[in-house]
Amino acid sequence: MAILVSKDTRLIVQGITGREGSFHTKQMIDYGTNLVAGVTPGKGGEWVHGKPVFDNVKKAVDATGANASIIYVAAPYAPDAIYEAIDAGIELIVCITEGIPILDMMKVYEYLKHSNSRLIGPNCPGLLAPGIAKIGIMPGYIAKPGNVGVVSKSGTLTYEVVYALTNAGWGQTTCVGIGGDPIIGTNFVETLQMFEEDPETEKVVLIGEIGGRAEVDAAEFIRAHMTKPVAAFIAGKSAPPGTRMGHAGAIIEGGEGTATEKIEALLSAGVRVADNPEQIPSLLH
Amino acid sequence: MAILVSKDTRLIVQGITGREGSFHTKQMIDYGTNLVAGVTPGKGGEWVHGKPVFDNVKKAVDATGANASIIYVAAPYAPDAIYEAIDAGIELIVCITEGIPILDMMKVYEYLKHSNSRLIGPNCPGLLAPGIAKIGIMPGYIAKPGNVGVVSKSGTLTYEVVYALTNAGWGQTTCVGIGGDPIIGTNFVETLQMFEEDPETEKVVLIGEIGGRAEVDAAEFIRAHMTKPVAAFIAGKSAPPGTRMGHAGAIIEGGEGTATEKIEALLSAGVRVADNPEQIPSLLH
Amino acid sequence: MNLHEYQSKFRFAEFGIPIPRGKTASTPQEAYEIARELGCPVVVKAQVLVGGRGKAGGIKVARTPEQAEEYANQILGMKIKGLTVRKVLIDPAANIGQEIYLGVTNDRAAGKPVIMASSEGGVEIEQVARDKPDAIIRERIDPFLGLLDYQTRNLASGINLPYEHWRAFSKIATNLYKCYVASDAVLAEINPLVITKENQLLALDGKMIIDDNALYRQPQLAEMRDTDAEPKEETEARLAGISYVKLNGQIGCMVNGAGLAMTTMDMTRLYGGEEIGPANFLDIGGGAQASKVAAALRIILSDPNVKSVLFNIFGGITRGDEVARGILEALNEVPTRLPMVIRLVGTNAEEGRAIIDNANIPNLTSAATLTEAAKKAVEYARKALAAERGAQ
Amino acid sequence: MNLHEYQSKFRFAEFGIPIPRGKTASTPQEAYEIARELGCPVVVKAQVLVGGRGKAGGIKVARTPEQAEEYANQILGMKIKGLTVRKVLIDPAANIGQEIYLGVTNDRAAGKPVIMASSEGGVEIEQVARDKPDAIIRERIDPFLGLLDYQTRNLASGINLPYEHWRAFSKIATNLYKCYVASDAVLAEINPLVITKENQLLALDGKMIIDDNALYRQPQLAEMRDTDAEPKEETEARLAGISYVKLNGQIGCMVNGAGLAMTTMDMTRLYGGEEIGPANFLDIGGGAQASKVAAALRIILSDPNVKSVLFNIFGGITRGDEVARGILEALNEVPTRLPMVIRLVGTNAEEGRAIIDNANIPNLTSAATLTEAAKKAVEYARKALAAERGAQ
Repeated sequence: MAILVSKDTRLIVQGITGREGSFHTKQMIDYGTNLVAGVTPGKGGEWVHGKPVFDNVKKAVDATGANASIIYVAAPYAPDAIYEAIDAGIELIVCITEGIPILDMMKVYEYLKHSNSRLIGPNCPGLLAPGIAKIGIMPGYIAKPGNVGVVSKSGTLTYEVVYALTNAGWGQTTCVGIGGDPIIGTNFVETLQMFEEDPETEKVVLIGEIGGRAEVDAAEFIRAHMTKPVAAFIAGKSAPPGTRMGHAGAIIEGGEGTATEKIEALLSAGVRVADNPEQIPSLLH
Repeated sequence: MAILVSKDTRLIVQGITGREGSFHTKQMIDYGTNLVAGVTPGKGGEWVHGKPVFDNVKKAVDATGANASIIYVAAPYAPDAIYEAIDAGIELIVCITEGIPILDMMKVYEYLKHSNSRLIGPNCPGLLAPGIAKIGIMPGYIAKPGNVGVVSKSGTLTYEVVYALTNAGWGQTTCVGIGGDPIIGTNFVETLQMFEEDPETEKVVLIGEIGGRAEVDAAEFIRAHMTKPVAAFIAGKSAPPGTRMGHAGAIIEGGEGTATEKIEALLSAGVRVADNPEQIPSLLH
Repeated sequence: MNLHEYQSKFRFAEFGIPIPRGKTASTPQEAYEIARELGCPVVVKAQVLVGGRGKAGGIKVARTPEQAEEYANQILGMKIKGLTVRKVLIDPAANIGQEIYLGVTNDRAAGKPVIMASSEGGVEIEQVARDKPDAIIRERIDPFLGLLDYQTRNLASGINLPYEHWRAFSKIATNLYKCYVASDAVLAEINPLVITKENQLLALDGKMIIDDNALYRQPQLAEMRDTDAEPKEETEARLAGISYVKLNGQIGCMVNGAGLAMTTMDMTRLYGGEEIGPANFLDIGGGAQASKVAAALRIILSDPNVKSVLFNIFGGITRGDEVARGILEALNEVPTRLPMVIRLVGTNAEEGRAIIDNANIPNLTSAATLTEAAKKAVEYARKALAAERGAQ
Repeated sequence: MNLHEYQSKFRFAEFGIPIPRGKTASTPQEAYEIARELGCPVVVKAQVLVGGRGKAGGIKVARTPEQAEEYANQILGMKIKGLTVRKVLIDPAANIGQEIYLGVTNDRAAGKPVIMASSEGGVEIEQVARDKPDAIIRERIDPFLGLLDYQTRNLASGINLPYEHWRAFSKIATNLYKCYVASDAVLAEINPLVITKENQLLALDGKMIIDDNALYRQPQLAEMRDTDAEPKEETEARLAGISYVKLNGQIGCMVNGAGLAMTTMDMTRLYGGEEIGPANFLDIGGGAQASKVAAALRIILSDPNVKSVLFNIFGGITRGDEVARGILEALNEVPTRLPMVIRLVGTNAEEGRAIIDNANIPNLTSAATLTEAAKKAVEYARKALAAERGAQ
């Protein structure tokens, strides 16, 4: 069992004929993901890695019954791709694209609220449900099936932690990279709630970073609603306040959002917080 | 018992210090409506007909617990007034204003869908629940308490029918003028459903006119869902097709929306349709 | 408010939609000059706010400037469905490959704009809509999001447009929607949008209707109103704040409220049968000030077909005695010998009727109900018609 | 991207927000001329992308053009928090009656823009926010609807603005929001917005931050970037597609991914204690092409504080042997004698480490874990520091 995906997930790739889209399509198929089709306007009728390409999402959905989509489309066109997926009734949308302007994402976010779709990302590595499906760009070999749920704002840092877990013998139910942008479709709290409700998930790992107050909200949720043990790592302890750290999300806003503040909030909610990501597996015992 | 309003309705007037707003405030108070306050920006602290005036809807709601609002604000400012009422959590909003551009109303309509507010109108005479409340501009004396529900797209034609009912001894639970504009907050079907569910309402009168297909939708709803008898009158039988009849809503669109088409739809749904509005009372027997 | 073809297309061009580089002419000489400047063949098109111009002979292809002049001479001044042609548009003739329909309007049921496209443009789109609804591809537009790129591609794909044209088509659709929004239009339509034999997309004909309620914030468009094209009584009524539409019957109706005005019309038809009916739709709006009643009366009486006048006023909040005095004042200003029936309802309606009766105007009677009023007005009109026939 | 005060205010003015009619000067002579033209008193304000200019002596009121020249001479070239002042803004001095705060930014938690106003402008708004949160009136903005008129009135009413100023204030708030949207800003702030003794509203100081991700569609704003104001290594990094921020420690870090880069920094601090820490944040992004690695290495080595270099690459989809070869190539291009530690993870990581080891570069060692790598880099830096101290 995993959260967000299952064996019934039928995935399409928006932007399947692009360089990145095509490459990761192959990776996802090889991993065993139930990838049913791709979409590239004007390339309807072509085939990529044995999968049919459609001109638009609606046609792909009509033809294949797809219920999930992953978006590899450049930032200026990504919001349109998200709207297209929402309007076609896609339930799970994962947007890998980085660099979408905040103003665009605020509109997407508002639109999403009144839809039946869930968005993961943007600017995220996607999902990896070991043994079930890989929807995104996480390298498949770093994970293995198990009972730990992982949720993270980060990319390679997630791989780091998941790899450490796997090497220490802790498999995962699902690894979710929610992205670190200021506006994201699915936040820590929503993901933690899914892990709390997922019968297979026994322990949860949260990976945060400086900026915003998502980790503080997560701590409040954990204190109030979670029965499963949570371990965490927060990146950016040594970052100077107010300095921009590459991630649009990693800005320390008005005295809020320091690593220390987040770590304290998590500790006081009973979360075990690691100083070092490689220490995470030992905190699960 | 009435639909939409009750003795718990606490009404504010947006635009209370205007000529029309002030006049009808007096009329509504005299009718016995529980009118608790008014709103006019910059006139907070004043009093109109013994009711306090606030600078904005939120302050009025905070101070009086208002849950309904009636809007007498000129067309260029009316959408803003509606948004203000929605954002302040007002449950029932009646907008009398005529002449709001369609593009503005399409946005209001979309915004309403995701709110907890119901809008009646715009460009409507409002509601009259005899013996309970008058929220709008219908002359109070034309109605009396009883068991007929009246729903109408029209203004003075509604008074005509209600007056005829009253004179013939048929009192009303509620008279609802939904307005005849192309985009309105509450349509025939929604109002019919409320009458169907209202235990006091025994019979229903529907007053329509040419343009659009609201009456055809109403007929379909009546056939499928209504157990209470419905009588109807449709204005515009003698109007030439395609001619604009003053009401923005009264345009015959692409072969749809003729009076004949509507009358046939209603007849086939078991509705008694009058040739003459003064004939309506006799159809209720 | 309807815009002429040339107004619509020039407006489209402001939004980046490709149109033929034509010009308007008000005289045959101008048409000759324009045709010479553009190079022939050209199309000479009557600019008139009504459909069916082609069938009426209002659209002709000229092979030479002389022929353009000749056709302009024929078309200018021509009457099409009662409207006089005062301008022609001279467009360079296009080599038409395919004709597409593309239009944006309001979907009342959905409360949203809708954009529609069809590969079967050029003919009556309503006909296509009736016979082959699937040949019209529709995309509803979220008024907050606007027309999305993917939707324009869905249209292109839906009408089986060759991929090479998608980009140009999407741009036109996007710009048409922008034009619709920026113009507060209720209709913005390109029909046909052609693919020329040179593989260009071109808006060959265009139509826009502007939301009258939004004209206050569209001064540039409000100025485009062609008052020549509307009956002068309607212009007069509009300026007086009265809704008026001339019809073909004999009973002049003056009513407050659009629904009640239509109902009053319907009643005259109900009791008048085939022969007698309403001469107009007229809604004087709220209140009944003497000046407005007088203006309305003047407009009604300017129609020579009118044989009797029917006032139907539901006073609502206004008092019936006030309404009665307003009408008497107006009758003083605009005297007439036509028979008139007045029906007053509302507060103090009886007092109002008493005032009317006491005025002892020989050709003015009052009625208690709409039915009675309509029957009386019909009877007067019938008598007047019979008298006329007798006189002949 | 931060805009200077003068850039922000001139931008505000384009959106109809009243600002003082000042000009910028790059020399004392220019300052003199401008002061003479505007009429004294004037305010001479350092244009530098950092707060606290006033306290640092970067803002002065001049009573005469000569004094303006003198102050400009003092301020131009001044260093404020490490940044050199290259321009001053000369504004006519205002008769300040009241100081208001007005700003638009993004409310991350709500996913919406938020506009905030306070009657206590001028001072540090963060301080007000902490001490008296109720003194800041907030209105969240629906990104589709935009800032509504009623919301601007709520702000005016909330900060107890006298009614006579509501209209002007609402217009400024509306225009500030328009400016924020049209500029793809993440912050657009007027602080203070003053009511002058002449009863005019005036944006005395302004600040804008533009969303870097949106610069592709904001060419006019992108051109405003003041590369003088940012460390030249950061400019270089930006152009190479690398995120780089200079810090004060001794360990140069090269990492792929922002989160992992911060973590690597944190590890050097964790094992380095008070004395040893990260010299920079550096995220080389996806892949590890030799050219990019070389550019990153050049930037890291340009910092004289760097005593050791730590590569931490999680290959992800990329193969470890390819990464290793990329790094060796880069080292060939940018030779250095500083001790370096490389930690490679991912597919073929072992092969990668073998390639590094076989290259037999005396100052390059590999590590299997991040912990080991961080400890080694700290140790090298500590030794280098000790050696330096010994040499002194």
